[in-house]
Formats: sequence, structure tokens, C-alpha cells
Amino acid sequence: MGPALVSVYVFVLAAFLGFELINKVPPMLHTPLMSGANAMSGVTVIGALTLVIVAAPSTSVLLGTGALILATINVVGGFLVTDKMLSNFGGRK
Amino acid sequence: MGPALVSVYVFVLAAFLGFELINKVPPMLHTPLMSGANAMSGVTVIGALTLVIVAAPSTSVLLGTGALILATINVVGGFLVTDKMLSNFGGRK
Amino acid sequence: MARLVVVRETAAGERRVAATPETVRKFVEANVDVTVVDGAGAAAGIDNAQFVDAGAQIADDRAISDAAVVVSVAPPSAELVALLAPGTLLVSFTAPHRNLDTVQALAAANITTLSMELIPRISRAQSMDALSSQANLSGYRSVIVAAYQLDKYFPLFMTAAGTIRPATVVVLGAGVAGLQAVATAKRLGAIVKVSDIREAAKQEVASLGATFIDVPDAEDLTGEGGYAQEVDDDFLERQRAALTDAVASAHAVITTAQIPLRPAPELLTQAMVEAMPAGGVVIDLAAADGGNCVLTDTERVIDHEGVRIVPGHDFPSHMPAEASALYARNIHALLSQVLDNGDVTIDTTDEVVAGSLLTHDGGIVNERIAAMLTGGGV
Amino acid sequence: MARLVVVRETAAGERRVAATPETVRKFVEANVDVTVVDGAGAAAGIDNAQFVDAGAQIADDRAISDAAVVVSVAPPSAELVALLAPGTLLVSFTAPHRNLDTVQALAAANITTLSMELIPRISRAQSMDALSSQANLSGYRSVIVAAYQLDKYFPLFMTAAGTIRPATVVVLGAGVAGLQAVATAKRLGAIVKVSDIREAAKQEVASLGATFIDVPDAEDLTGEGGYAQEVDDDFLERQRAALTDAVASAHAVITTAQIPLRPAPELLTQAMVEAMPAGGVVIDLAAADGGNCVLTDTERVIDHEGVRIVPGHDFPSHMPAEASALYARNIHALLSQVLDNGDVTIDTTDEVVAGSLLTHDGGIVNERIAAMLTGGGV
Amino acid sequence: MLALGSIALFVFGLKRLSRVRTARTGNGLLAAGMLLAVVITLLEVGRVDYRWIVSGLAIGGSIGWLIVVRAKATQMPEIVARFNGFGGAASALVALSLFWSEVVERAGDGTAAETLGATAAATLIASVLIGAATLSGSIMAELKLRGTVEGTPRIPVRAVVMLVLLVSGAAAGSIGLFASEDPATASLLVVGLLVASVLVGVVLVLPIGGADMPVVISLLNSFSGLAAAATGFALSNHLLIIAGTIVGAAGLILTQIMCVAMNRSLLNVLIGGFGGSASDSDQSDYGPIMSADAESAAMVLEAAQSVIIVPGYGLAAARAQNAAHDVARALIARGVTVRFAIHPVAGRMPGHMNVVLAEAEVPYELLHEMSEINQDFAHTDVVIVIGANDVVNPAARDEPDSPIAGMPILDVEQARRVFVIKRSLSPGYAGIKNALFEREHTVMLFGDAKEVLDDLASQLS
Amino acid sequence: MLALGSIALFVFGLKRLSRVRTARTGNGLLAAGMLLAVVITLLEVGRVDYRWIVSGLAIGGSIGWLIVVRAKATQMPEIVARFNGFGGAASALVALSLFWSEVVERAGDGTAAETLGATAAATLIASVLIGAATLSGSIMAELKLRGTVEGTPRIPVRAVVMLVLLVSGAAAGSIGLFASEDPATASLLVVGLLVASVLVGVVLVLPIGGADMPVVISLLNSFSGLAAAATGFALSNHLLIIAGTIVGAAGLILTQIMCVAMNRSLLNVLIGGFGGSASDSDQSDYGPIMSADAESAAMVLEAAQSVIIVPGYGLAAARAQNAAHDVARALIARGVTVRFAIHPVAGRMPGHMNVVLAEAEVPYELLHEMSEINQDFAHTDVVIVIGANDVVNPAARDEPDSPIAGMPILDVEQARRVFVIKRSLSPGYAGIKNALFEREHTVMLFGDAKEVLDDLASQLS
Ligand SMILES: NC(=O)c1ccc[n+]([C@@H]2O[C@H](COP(=O)([O-])OP(=O)(O)OC[C@H]3O[C@@H](n4cnc5c(N)ncnc54)[C@H](OP(=O)(O)O)[C@@H]3O)[C@@H](O)[C@H]2O)c1
Ligand SMILES: NC(=O)c1ccc[n+]([C@@H]2O[C@H](COP(=O)([O-])OP(=O)(O)OC[C@H]3O[C@@H](n4cnc5c(N)ncnc54)[C@H](OP(=O)(O)O)[C@@H]3O)[C@@H](O)[C@H]2O)c1
Ligand SMILES: NC(=O)c1ccc[n+]([C@@H]2O[C@H](COP(=O)([O-])OP(=O)(O)OC[C@H]3O[C@@H](n4cnc5c(N)ncnc54)[C@H](O)[C@@H]3O)[C@@H](O)[C@H]2O)c1
Ligand SMILES: NC(=O)c1ccc[n+]([C@@H]2O[C@H](COP(=O)([O-])OP(=O)(O)OC[C@H]3O[C@@H](n4cnc5c(N)ncnc54)[C@H](O)[C@@H]3O)[C@@H](O)[C@H]2O)c1
Repeated sequence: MGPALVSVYVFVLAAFLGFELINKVPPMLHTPLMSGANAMSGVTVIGALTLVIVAAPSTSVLLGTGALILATINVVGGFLVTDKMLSNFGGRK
Repeated sequence: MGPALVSVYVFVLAAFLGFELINKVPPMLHTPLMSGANAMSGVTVIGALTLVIVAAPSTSVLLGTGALILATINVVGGFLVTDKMLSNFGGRK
Repeated sequence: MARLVVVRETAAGERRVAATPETVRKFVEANVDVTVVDGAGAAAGIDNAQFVDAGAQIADDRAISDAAVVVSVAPPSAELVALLAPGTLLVSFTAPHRNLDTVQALAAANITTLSMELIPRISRAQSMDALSSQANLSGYRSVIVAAYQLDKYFPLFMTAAGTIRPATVVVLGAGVAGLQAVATAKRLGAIVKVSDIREAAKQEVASLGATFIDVPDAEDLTGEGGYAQEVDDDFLERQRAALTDAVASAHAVITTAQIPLRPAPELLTQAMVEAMPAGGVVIDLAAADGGNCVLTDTERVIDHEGVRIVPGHDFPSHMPAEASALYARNIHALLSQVLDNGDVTIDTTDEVVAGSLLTHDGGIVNERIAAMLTGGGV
Repeated sequence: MARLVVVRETAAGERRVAATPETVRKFVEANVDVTVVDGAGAAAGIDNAQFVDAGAQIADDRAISDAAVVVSVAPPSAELVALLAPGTLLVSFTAPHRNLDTVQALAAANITTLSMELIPRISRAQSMDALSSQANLSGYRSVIVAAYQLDKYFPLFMTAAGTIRPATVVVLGAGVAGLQAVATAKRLGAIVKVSDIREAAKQEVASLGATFIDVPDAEDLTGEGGYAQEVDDDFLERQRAALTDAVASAHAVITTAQIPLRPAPELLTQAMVEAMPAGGVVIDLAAADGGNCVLTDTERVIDHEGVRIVPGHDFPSHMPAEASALYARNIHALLSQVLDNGDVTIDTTDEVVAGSLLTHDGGIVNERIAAMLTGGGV
Repeated sequence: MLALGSIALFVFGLKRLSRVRTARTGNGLLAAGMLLAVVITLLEVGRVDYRWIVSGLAIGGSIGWLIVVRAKATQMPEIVARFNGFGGAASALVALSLFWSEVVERAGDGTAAETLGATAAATLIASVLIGAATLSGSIMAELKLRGTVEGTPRIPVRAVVMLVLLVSGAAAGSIGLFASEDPATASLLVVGLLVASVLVGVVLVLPIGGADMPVVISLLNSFSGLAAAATGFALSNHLLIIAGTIVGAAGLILTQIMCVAMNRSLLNVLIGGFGGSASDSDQSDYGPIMSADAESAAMVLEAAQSVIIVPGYGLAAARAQNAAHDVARALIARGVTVRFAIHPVAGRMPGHMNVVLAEAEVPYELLHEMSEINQDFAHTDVVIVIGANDVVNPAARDEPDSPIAGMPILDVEQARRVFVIKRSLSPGYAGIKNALFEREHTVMLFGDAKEVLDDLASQLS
Repeated sequence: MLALGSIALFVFGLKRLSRVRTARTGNGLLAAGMLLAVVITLLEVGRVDYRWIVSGLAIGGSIGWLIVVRAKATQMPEIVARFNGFGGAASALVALSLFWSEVVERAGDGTAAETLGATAAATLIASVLIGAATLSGSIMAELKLRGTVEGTPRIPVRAVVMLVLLVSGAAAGSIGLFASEDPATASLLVVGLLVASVLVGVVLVLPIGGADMPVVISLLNSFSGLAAAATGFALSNHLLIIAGTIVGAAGLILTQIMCVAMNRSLLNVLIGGFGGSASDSDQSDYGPIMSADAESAAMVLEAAQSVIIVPGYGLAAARAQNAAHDVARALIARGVTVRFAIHPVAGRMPGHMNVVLAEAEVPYELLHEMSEINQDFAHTDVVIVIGANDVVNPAARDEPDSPIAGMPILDVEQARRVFVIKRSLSPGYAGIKNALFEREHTVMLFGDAKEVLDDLASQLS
């Protein structure tokens, strides 16, 4: 079995897992959950990291750094804003 | 990343998926679900299949055939008995 | 084909009748020849014509002497006994413990008497159980009468003109009448408190959403046949003490405590009545057996220091049509056991017949009554 | 410090009183000097001593002439008007449309009259709203009286002695009294059917779990102030047709339909009453304004072919203590608007005072009544 | 890629199998997934000698089929235990077969780990250990369920014994596969592993009471899934890994759920000594009684077209009138015809049921007296008896000596199915046994009437 | 192996984030998972030049932080949209960066597909397409939410335009990566792909109404997860594949759930033309109103120690008395002090509330008249107003010209939190606006009183 095929296995399993993970979400959590998931989709940050490991400023490094910045905004801002939304709930933590 | 490591990924994802898959099972389904899952665990049958592909009756082939027979009993009997249990329920199918 | 005669009640205040066109029709269908004494149903709003329509003949009192079966509501008067021919089957309330001489007269006249109050309280005899059907009505009526008599709303109301506190109703005795009184008073919104001495009554009261007044250290005093036992003075004293507070805050007290064939327990003393709020009402359904309240007068409503005391033994006669319909069905159900294609057969092996048989073959069959006559107590 | 006098009611059958020890106490606290006419509370079970305890003086009728404020329940009699000094404030029911000459006499005598039935039906005036408090009581009472009068259980019972069908109660007019009658009859287990001509009444009836009888093609006839409009004969005809079946199967009909200051609509014809089952009851709470039933006699209960027709306008006097307590609070709430540290100030810019003012400064202030007097209709 | 289809079938199958309404199709999907997996594997192995394969499949299939058709309904749990043992044994055998074919029969140089790769070797040991323990544990479980082995024999220092067995087994296996270069020694050590593993299963299950067996079987089932996954690692077969792991994980969750339902903790069950025999029964007066929970009852009710509710004293005692009305409403909303049948002496006073049902405002039109409705039971799908006993006791009709003989009763037996809601098998007012509860089509819903009905209402809405 | 920890954190984080009580920790777990993923990656890339990495992380982090601290509560949805766009853009840029570094800058022989491998090349195209479309779509969504772009402009033959864009973009990308051997041409074609992708996002979102934006953002969010996964394929990074796929799948489910909650189908939303502007409001009389669902209310109630229930005409109209009693019972069972405050004119007849609450057998002890309870509101945690309006309207006190001026009211405002159950913002009997509904600590639970209370009761039990 080729590595690409295994990646497909991984992809399919992850998709099933993602589908199963979320069942019934109370309406008040729609936005926070979306926001948290959005922050998580900034995981592309780790892709960017692997691309900007050289010193020379080439197009690719600049593009990668742009990606890194944007992804980091997404991640950091996303988690912060989610937390801010949730802080209003005041339920037991 | 080595193929063994990817297998571990696969294993972990499958385990998460298995955990998420089953949430709340009504008591009347405990036995059928156990029985169905048991039949499914006879999936080892496909392992046995890959081992008995030569004609010569060696120890390994005999062991493999034993495995094949037992696993097939598990699979065939398991699904049949589950279906039998469920046939009593009479709910809409 | 036996002849069944429905008497016209003569007791004071008795407005019921022992048969209705509905049961007459059923008797006639079962090959019984029914004669109704002229005007028997009048007080219950049933005129002769309706009986005739149902297949009965109308006759005067003399028909009674020809009857095989005579049905009546109130215990037989001396006149009625005199009219009965020997061997006649009489089916009626008899209140035997209060009418011992009538019982003797019935035995002497060789009358077979099935006494409605002696029917055993078993599940299958419930359709004949006139005590239940009449007590149920009395229980309902007692609350309607209390509400009518009271210068007080039953329910709680919080209104712009102030809050009206709900009435408190205390029910003593949670038998059939008591439970129905509880249910009706609860329906109307009163606070209902109940006392009884049978253990089972507690849960039964709770099943209607009312509260139970516990007597400290009381054991279960359930006696034979699901009835209560007679209690001693010491217990009564403790019970009254437990009731004092509840009664003192009660707008209406409905008493229904009875012991079969015995005087009713005295649960309400004069002092307890006097402690009630002015304008209060006591309704004593046990009046016929001496009453649960010492002050009860069977004949009339009395006003004792602003508290009205109403005897309730005649409540079924307040709603004679309804009461008669039920009683007549009870009579019919009992006679169905006894009449076979129009002929009377007294099967003393039958639990219900044996239980309710008072006099037969010239003797007094019921042992407790016989014992009372021979001087002993119960 | 104004002097307030509580009159003794003289109208036939009137047992209420316009103040209770509770309200007297509040008046006294507010620096009002209260005098109660000797025996004013007797019929309601309040004796002079209780009033004295609360801080009132006891006097005879003559005290009325010295009063700044006079409170009464029933519309003032000619004698009372004669006793009032000019400038006195009279607070009472007045039934002005039925007592036009009394109104004229009050105006002529320069009496300031606050009429309890003219208090506007607005939310903040509800604590003064004696029509509501008394109608509520009448509605409750009407069901108790019906249950007392009927030879019929209200609830459904399925018993060993057969099934007892529930009583059917028809309520005409779902105002305050009607709704309370509906609620009480429902509580007792009756089948309740209701008719009204205001659209909102439909949901209000449903909120109590009763059913509404629709008049075909009826529009919403809500008039001014939430009251009903007077309807024409054609509509009445259709309404009666819609009611016929329900009334014919009703054991009790309770009528409460009224139009302010107008005769009550005639909803029950003789034929409709005759179609009712024998033993039925009609309770007419609109009796004072002519009754909703043509046969109603304000003075007595009549029996029309086995149906009893009970006038209900005096039901509050059946429960005088309860009714007086509520009425007295209404009076107190209204006077609290008018009395300022014991002095009377009539502020005609106040919606409630202006609305309930009948006569003032020698004239008839209420326009509708004034119009009636000058010959016109409403 | 086809393997993904098989995985999808497994996932959806398990999911549907855990919901009442879809359980049967779920089982079908699982079976289809398995068939697909077999087909894929056959396609992958390509043109080979099919002799063993065909005969293995044929023999196994027929035996499985035979066992099932001969099974009585009451034996189901035993059979599941047996099949489970077979599954575990198969995994162990696959591992052994691999060992023999790659190590013993090839007799190459170096340790088995070198021949097979370290991962395969390690998981091979796991496969044998788990598979063999599952086998012996399952056999024990079956014997306990049958009552052949009874009681909860205490094994002294069981935890220590267990540990010793596990350690020595694992040691034997490890030495055999990682250290021994001689196939003969290695195979001897592997047999040692096998023996230790079998003992582990026995020691695990022996002290656990019969009543806890379902939990044990479920746990062993989870193990056999893991054994299959281990086999998958050994064979580098991802499909096997995934399917085995999913079922292993799901089985663990199911075990947990079953423990919760029995109000036990898993540890508690495994320590054993509890649970007595599986056939224990408190209510010796009665023959076999069928009982169920609200969800199952709700399922049956949903499929009904006509339902009659029979209230008795227990309804009033539990003050469950509102809950009963809620159930009626929910059914009516689903288009079911619902009526209440009122026995004239139900309760403790005349009209008791009317009084309490009026409190809950059950419309009068829904109430029917006995004489009116008695002949309708025969055409009724489901009767729900709520806290009634004497008034539905067939003894009144069938046993002339009964204290209630001759009393007319509501003929609820005639209905297709009867649910009886009460707290226990205790008698009612008349103090007598009620054979209705033993009827084949009667199902008891034990519990306080209010609680059961609340539950039912929420299941139905 | 550490990557597995990161995945576990993601899984548990998302799961907890979808339950009210655990949402906040869930978010924390997600953040921890992300941190771990970054650390792992840094460890993996080893000793390299950290210049770009550090500055990128620092700049991005600060900007993200700044945006959040400056945001007003009402802007949250816009900000989520913006962040989402950044995420998409990042994925596209990663793909482009990869393309430039491996294809353009290396300038080796053969097509890009040959250099990168077919899988990587194909997923690179997907990454650019999805990422760029997510960016432009998110920008559109933000502008719509802000109201900068209004209305639902119809794009003629939108489906066709979309198809053309998709096909041409994909074609350009494919030719560029699979056919073109010249880096310059290839990069030109990739830029074409980029442009087409951006247009796809615009065309997708432009005609959709502002009120539907949350659904759109959720969908775009799912896309950006998929874009990340595609990047993972291109970079052969399994962690990226897994995290991206999980969030993509979960996002899709969330989108679906949101559609169901809005009673719309996803297709319906995407076809557009609905939804008007996001700031539309039916009830123009009122300022901002806070509303919630039963679950949130239940959470607050559980934490309460004292609760006062204020019934009004709506309780009777909905015949919700039993449901109200159920809620009270559930709270009492949790140890909460519960009382009913009865306003003297609540309902439509004197004592209306008493009558209906008596039907549900609410014990008299729980009922308190206004004068008795009014001063207690100040010490009360939660008030539940059920279908009452005029009797809790502060206008009676605050507005001398109000038709109800001077009527004493229940002073529910004094309580720490007020829930109001009614169907809409319609007025009560007096026909006037109620400023209570606008109070900061008032939360509306819209719906029929019986339904809301039934829901609440089941949440609490
Ligand atoms: N109607 C009358 O006027 C009247 C008067 C007096 C006597 N009786 C007699 O009473 C009987 C009435 O028959 P019935 O069928 O209504 O009642 P029953 O035969 O007395 O049976 C009632 C059943 O309700 C169950 N129960 C009690 N509390 C419960 C709770 N909280 N939740 C669920 N179930 C509960 C009990 O079983 P568990 O303990 O297992 O839960 C009991 O078996 C007849 O024998 C009749 O003759 C009637
Ligand atoms: N007590 C009396 O004797 C009497 C007599 C006549 C008039 N009044 C007057 O009536 C008013 C009583 O005040 P109140 O606060 O009780 O009532 P209200 O002010 O009339 O308000 C009732 C509220 O209930 C809501 N509602 C109606 N049906 C509902 C349902 N099915 N589910 C949920 N909510 C529902 C309505 O809002 P939605 O439409 O948004 O749901 C309405 O705003 C006072 O103004 C009083 O003066 C009283
Ligand atoms: N199985 C049946 O068919 C059936 C039918 C009807 C009644 N019953 C049962 O018969 C029994 C008696 O009913 P009844 O109404 O005819 O009884 P009853 O008229 O003899 O007495 C009325 C109630 O008074 C109570 N009582 C007696 N002494 C008392 C005291 N000192 N203080 C307080 N209460 C006292 C009794 O316990 C009884 O509950 C009840 O248990 C009832 O359930 C059974
Ligand atoms: N807001 C408040 O403070 C307040 C207080 C009390 C009453 N009200 C309202 O005042 C209104 C009148 O109440 P009321 O009881 O004093 O009214 P009422 O005594 O004048 O009349 C009683 C009822 O009869 C009805 N009616 C009149 N003609 C009828 C006909 N032809 N057929 C059937 N019904 C007819 C009326 O609609 C009314 O419902 C009601 O709407 C009530 O809700 C308001």
C-alpha cells in the first residue's frame, strides 16, 4: 500500500471522526463553536512553518511568511475571540 | 514518517472513531449490539485468508485454515444470531 | 314467575325509591313480575306512568302481601313487616343494630331478609354495595352543602381587592364517603386535612392530594372486612387531641367515621366545636349512628355559638333521583344473584348471599345481630 | 379631619356593609374620623364592638348629616339622600340608569357622588373595582347554588353502580362573573359551554379549559372600555338559535350577560327553558337589569315546568362577610385617591375620579346619565 | 479504495445498530462490510490455490449457520459468548500461522523479529495473548451462563496470579520472537505464551458472577477486536487494523454503558464475587416475566394504531395522572387512537379514576366505561395498564375459587400487546397473584407510575 | 508520537466546545492542541533559521490579539468571518509558497507534477482554489455583516458563471502543474487559478442575504479546514491532514445544524436571495433584546439558589400550568428555593392564576401575593416571567402618562436575572410596550409557554 493511499485512509478516518464528533449543538454555541473551529482551521500554520526555514528572502519565503502571519492571526485571534464569547456564559467552568 | 508510524495514526484515529460512534445505547440493544460487534470482530477472517493461499498442507496452513474456519463461524453465526435477536423487535425497518 | 313489589317509603325525610324504570325494565326482561306501590317514585321525580311504561303494575300497599320479593330503601317499619306474608324475601337497608325488634319481628314472621348493609365488602359484590353508592353521594353532597352554608370562598384567590385565604376542610374518616368528600373539597380548592385509623387510608388520602393528620403512636386499626375497629376511650382521647388544632382552624368539618353495627365514635367534643371559627359548619354523616359530634341532632340543623351542625345521614334524600338510580341498580345486582328465571333461590353457600342474610327460615341468621339480641355485645 | 360615616343598609335583602374593621383601621390611621351606624355590620357578622375596637364611633343615622364622606353599598334610598348635607361625598353603588330620580335628587342636594359602577375598567383602578370583586363572588356562588339545587352529581363517575354522566353547565356571558362560574363549574367536573360576544372572551374561556359556543357569522362586539356592545334583535335571534341545543341539554344555565347602564340582553326564551331537562336550574345573575331569562323574577325562585329559575343579583348578600370585606377594600382604595390627610379633594383630572363621578357641584357630571335624563338614549 | 467502502459500511453499520429503529439494517450493513472486506482480500491475494479458502469458508459458514438455527431464544447470550471465543481463537491462530509460515517453516537466519520486523513481532505476541485469553474467557463465560460452572470461586491472590501469568506469557513470547534464533525453541516459547494466555482468560472470568457475564462478554468482545487489530499490524493490513480498532473501541464504550445501566463500575465487575447466578429471580410466585424499559415500549407504541390505557389505584397513588395524560396526548399527536378504559371499581372509592383523571383534565370523551369498551380490546394493538391489578386479573374469570371470582374485569388480554406499569409484582387490594403478568404478550414496565410515564412521554415526543 | 497528543487535544477540544458546560475548556484544549502542533513542527524542522518564523508568529499573534481586544461585542461575527478569510488565504499562500520554492525557484526539469508528485500537485491546486475562495468569500461575508454591502444582488446565470470559473480555474491549475514544463508559464497559470478562485468566493457569497451569513461563514470555515487538509496532502503532513479534515467535517456538520436551526436547507441558503440584511428587526419598538433557548436558561437556573416564577395571562392561555409546576418541582429537587409571585390582576379574572395553578396542584404554600413578595425580588437570583406582561411593566412606575401608571407591579427587575417566556414582543392587555424586555439582565425565551416550559423541565431533570 503506497503512502498516498495510507494518507487517504487517514483522511477518510479523520472525516468520519469529524462527522461523529459533533452531534447536537445548542443554538447559543453555534457561533462560538464556529469560531473555535475556525481558529483550528488555522492549523495550516504548521504548513507555513515548514516553508520559511531558510534565511534568504525568496518569493517562496515571502509567500510563506505571509501565510504564517495570516494563519497566526487566524489561530491566535480565533481562540481569543472564542474565549471572549464564552466568557459571557458564566456557567461552571 | 515510517509506515509503522502511519499505522499508529490510523489506529488512533480508528480508536477515536470507535469511541465516538456509540453514544447512548438503549438497554434492549445491549445484547444485539454486542453480538453485532462480536461478529464484526471476526474481521480477522481476512487475515486468515491471506495465509492459506498455498496448496501444500503445512502447519501454518493448517493453523491458518483453523483460523479461517473459526473466524468464519464467528462472522456468519454472529450476524445471523444478531439478526435473529433483532427480528423480534418488529419496529419499522 | 315471582312477584316483586316496590314499596312506597314512609320513613320521615326518605325520598328515595328502591327501583327505577331502568331496573324495572331489567326485572321484567328477567321474567319478574313487578308491582310498584302507587306514588313510590313521586318524591324522586318518577311518576307512576314511567314505571308502567317500563312494564310494572301499579297497586296499593296491599300488593305487598302477595309479593315473593319486596324491595325497600329504609329499614322496614312495623307496618311493612305486618303486611309481609311468611316466606317473602325482603331486600332493604335494615340498620339491624338499631332496629333489633324489627329484626325479631322479621324472624318471627318467617321473612327472609337480605340486609343491604351486610353485603360483604368484596370486590365482586361492589355492584350490589349500596353502602358505597350512597356513601359516595353523601360525601359529595356534604361538600356542596358545606360550600352552600359557608360565608366563605373555598379556593384561594389573590385579587386586586385583596387575598382570599382558602377554606380549610377537615374530614374525619376516610372511607367511601370521606374520600369522596376529600376529592370534592380538593376540587373546589379547599385545604383538606383528613384523619382515619386504618393504615391504608393514609395512602388513599395522599392519592387524592390531601394531607393526613397522624395520631401519635397509632397502630393500624383495620378490622375485619376492611372496616375499622372500634377504638377504646384512651385512643379516642389521643385522637381528639391530635385533631384539636386542625378542627380549630377548620371552616368546615365533615365527619364520616363509622364502625359497622356499632355507634359512631365521638370525635368532636363541644369544646372542639366551640373552638371553630364563627360561621363554621360541621357536617355529620354518621348522624344516624349517634354522630361523630356530640352536639349533632339527627332531626335538625343546630347553631351552636355560631357554628352550624348539620346532620348528614339523609343526604341521599337531597338528591333522590340520583340516589335512587344507584340504589336500584345495587338492588338489581343483588337480586340477580338470588332470582333464577323469576324464582327466588337462597344459596347460603354463596359468600354474598350468606353475608347479607339477616333473617331466614324463621331465625336470625347473622351471628353478630343474633349475639346482640341474646344480650352480649359484638 | 373629615368624618366618614358607614351607613346601615336598608335595602331588602342587602346584608353587606361598606366598611370592615380592617378598612376602618386603615382610615383611622390615615386621619379619618370614622363613625359606623349602629348595627351596620350585623348582617355581615360584624358587631359594633369590632368596629369600636378598630377605632370607629358608633352612632345612629343622624350622624350621616354631619359626615364629609358617606359610604354605602346599595344605591342610596330617598331617606339617605334626605339625610345628606350639601357638599357631602357619597361613595356607593348607585345603579344610576335604574335610579334616575335618585341621581337628580343627589345633584339637586349638591351631593358629590362617586358611583362604584362607573369606575373605569383600567388596570390601575382594579383595586377599587367593586363590580369585579362582587361579580367574582357571584360567579362562584352561582355554581355552588346550582350544585346545591340540582338533583345531579356535577362530575363524571364510573362506578360499580353504573356510570353517572357529568352535569352540563351553560354559562352565558364570560365577563368576570361568567369566567369565575366557568372556573368553578369546571373544578367541580361539569361539562361547561360558554357564549359571549366579545372576541377576547373566546381565548379567555379556552384558558379555563371550557368550550365556546360560536354564533355563526358573529363579528367582535367589544365596545368601549372592554365592555360588550348592545346587540340588535337580529343578532340576538341568531345567538339564541346557536344556544338552543346547548341549553336544551344543560342541567344548569348561568347567565351573566350585561351591557353597562343598559337592560340585560334577553338570551333565554320561555321555549328554551322548557326544553331543559326536568330538575334543571337557571341562575340569572343579570336579574337586576331585567335578567337574561325572560322568566326571571327578581324577588323569588320560580319553578317553571320543573326548571327552577333563581335570581342571582343578591348572591353577594349570601356571603355577606366575604363580600363586605372585598367591597370595603374597594371603597378604601377609591377613597385613598380622594382623601388627602383626611380631607376630601375631588381631582377631576384624575381618570378614575373623573370616570366615577356621577354628581358634583350640583350637577350631573356623567354624560351618559345626563343624556338619559334629558330624554335621549345613551 | 474499495477498503474504504468496507470501512464506511462498518462505521454506518455500528452506528445504526445502536439505535432501535435502525438496528436491523445496521447489522445488515456490518455483514455487507464484512463481505466486501473478504472480496477485497480475495481480489488482492490474486490467483492462488483456493482449496483451503473455499473449504474453510464453507465449513465455518455452515457451522455458524447450524449453531444459530438450533439455538433457542434463551440461549442467545451463550452463543454470543461462544462466537466471541472463536473470533479470539482465530486471531491467535492467524498470528501463530504467520509465525509458523514466516519463522518456523522458512527457518531463516536471525530472530523472528528480524524476519518479520519488530512491529509485526510485537503485535504478533499481542495477538496471541489477547486472542487466546478471549477464547478461554469466552468459554468460561458460556459455561457460567449455562450454569455448568456456578458460583464465584475465589482465586487466592488473583491479581498476583494474573500478573505472573501475563508477565511470564509476555516474557516467553518476547524471548521467543525477539531473542531466540532457533525456530524450535522459539515455537516452544510461543506455545508457552499460548498456555499462559489461556490461563489469563480463565483467571479473569472464573470469579465473576453469572449475572455479570454480559458485561464480561462485551469486554472480551472488545478484546477480540483489539486482537484482530493486532493481527492487522502483524500482517500490515490496514483494513484489519481499522476494523479491529473500531470494534475494540466501540466495544469498550458499550461495556462501559452496560456497567452504568447495571449501576456497577467495570472495576467492580472485574473484581468479581458479585452477581450470583444468571437465573436468579426474586419473585418466586411467578413464572418467566418479560420486562422492558420505556424506550422499547415507546417503539412498540409508535407502531400502534389503537391504544387503550387502563388506570388503577397505582395511578392515583403515584399521582401520575398528568403524566398519563401527557402520554395519551403524545400518542394522539402521532395519530394513534387512544382511549381510557375505566373499570367501575378501579381505585379505592367510587369514581376514583374519574376524580384523578379530571385533575389532569383528560377529556371526558376519552373515558370509556367497562361495558362500553370491553369488546374492543380484541381489536386493540396495545393496552397500557397503569397501576391496576385486580381489575385486570383474569383469575376473576378463570379461577372460581379466587376471592375476586365473578367480578367482571377489563379483558386486556385480548389486545395484541399489554404493557403493565407497576413497581413490582406485588398484589393489589385483593392480595392475589395476577396471571396476566405471565402472559406471553405482556411486558412489565417496572417502576413508579409517574416516573415510567414521564419517561414514556419524553420518548414519544 | 507527540502529534497524536495534538490530535487528541483537537478531538476532545471540539467535543467539549459543543457542550454548553464545557465549551470554554474545550476552546482551551483546542488552543493547547494547536500550540503542541506548532511545537512539534518546530522540533521536526530542527535547527534552522528562525528569523522568518519568529517574526511571522510575532506579527500574526499581535495582530490577532489587537483585533480581538478592539472588537465590540456586536462585531464578533464579522471578526470570525475575517479570521476565517485569513485562514483560507494562509492555506492558499502555503500552496503557492510550495509551488514557488519547489517549482519556480528550483526551475528543474519536467512538469510540477513530476517534481512534486501527482498527489501533491493535485492537492496544491485544491488548496489554492479552496483557500482563495474562502478568503474572498469571507471578505464578502464580513462586508455584508457590516452592512457595507447590502441587499442580495442577483448575478445572472450565477450557476453557469460559477461553473465557468471553477472549470477555468481548475484547468489553468492543471495545465500549469501537470502540463507546463516552463516555470514562468506555470506560475502565470497558477496566478490565473488564483484569480478564478477569488472570483468563485465572490460569486458564491454576493447574492446571499446578510441574515444567512452565519451559515455561510460556517461553510467557508469548513472549506478552510479542507484547504488546510489539502495543504497537508501537498506537504505530506499527516497532522495537517487530520486536523484539517476533522475541522472540515465538523464544520460541515455544524453548518448543517445551523441550517436546521434556522429552518432552512443549505441549498436554499446558497441559492441566495433570502435573508435580507443582518440588522433587520421585526420589532422596531424595541432596542436590542437578548434571547436564549431553554438549555442556556436551564444552565443559569441550575446555578441559582432562589427563583421566583411570575405567571400571567399567557400561562393560562397556553394552559402551561402543569409544565410550570414541573419546572418548579425540578428546581426544588435541585435544592433551589422556588416561589410563585401572584399579581392581583394577573390573568383576565380575579384569581385567574390561582384557578389555573390549582389545576396543576401547585401547593398553596408556594404562592405569594404581591405585597408579601415584592421586596424579595432584590435577593432573588432568577425570576421566570411566564406569559405576564402588564403586571411586570416598569412603565406603571416610571411613566406617569402610561395607561397603567400607578398600578402596583411586581418588581422583577430587582432580581439578578429575569427570563421572560412569551411568544413575541407583542403587548399584553394594556397594549403598551414593556421596557423590562430591553433590560440588560433580561433574557427572552420566545415561544409558547407550554413548549418552552416543557423544554426547560426536561433540561432540568
Ligand atoms: N373503587 C372502589 O370503590 C373500591 C373501594 C375499596 C376497594 N376497592 C378495591 O380496590 C381494587 C382496585 O383495583 P385496581 O386494579 O385499581 O388496584 P389494585 O388491584 O389495588 O392494584 C393497584 C396496583 O398499583 C400498584 N401501585 C401502587 N402504587 C404504585 C405506584 N406508585 N406506581 C406504580 N404502581 C403502583 C401496585 O403494585 P406495586 O406495588 O407492584 O406497584 C398494585 O398492584 C379492587 O380490588 C377493588 O375491589 C375498590
Ligand atoms: N385579573 C383580572 O381580573 C383582569 C381582568 C381583565 C383584565 N385584566 C388585565 O389583564 C392584564 C393582566 O396582566 P398579565 O401580565 O397577566 O397579562 P398581559 O399583560 O395581558 O400579558 C400576557 C402576555 O402573555 C403572552 N402570551 C399569550 N399567550 C401566550 C402563550 N400561549 N405562550 C406564552 N405567552 C403567551 C402575551 O405575549 P405574546 O403574545 O408575545 O406571547 C402577552 O403579552 C392586566 O393589564 C390587567 O389589568 C385583568
Ligand atoms: N373491596 C370493596 O369492594 C370495597 C368497597 C367499598 C369500600 N371498601 C372498603 O371498606 C372500608 C370501609 O369503608 P366505609 O366507607 O364503608 O367505612 P365506614 O362507613 O364503616 O367508616 C368510614 C370510615 O371511618 C373510619 N373510622 C372509623 N373509626 C374511626 C375513628 N375513630 N377515627 C377516624 N376514622 C375512623 C373508618 O376507618 C372508615 O374509613 C374501606 O376500607 C373501603 O376501602 C371496600
Ligand atoms: N382591566 C381591568 O382592570 C378589568 C377588570 C375587570 C374586568 N375587565 C374587563 O371588563 C369587561 C367586562 O367585564 P364584566 O364582567 O364587568 O362585564 P359585564 O358584567 O358588563 O358583562 C358580562 C359579560 O356579558 C357579556 N355579554 C354582553 N352581551 C352579551 C350577549 N348578548 N351574549 C353573550 N354575552 C354577552 C359581556 O361581553 C361580558 O363578558 C371584560 O372584558 C373584562 O375582562 C377589565
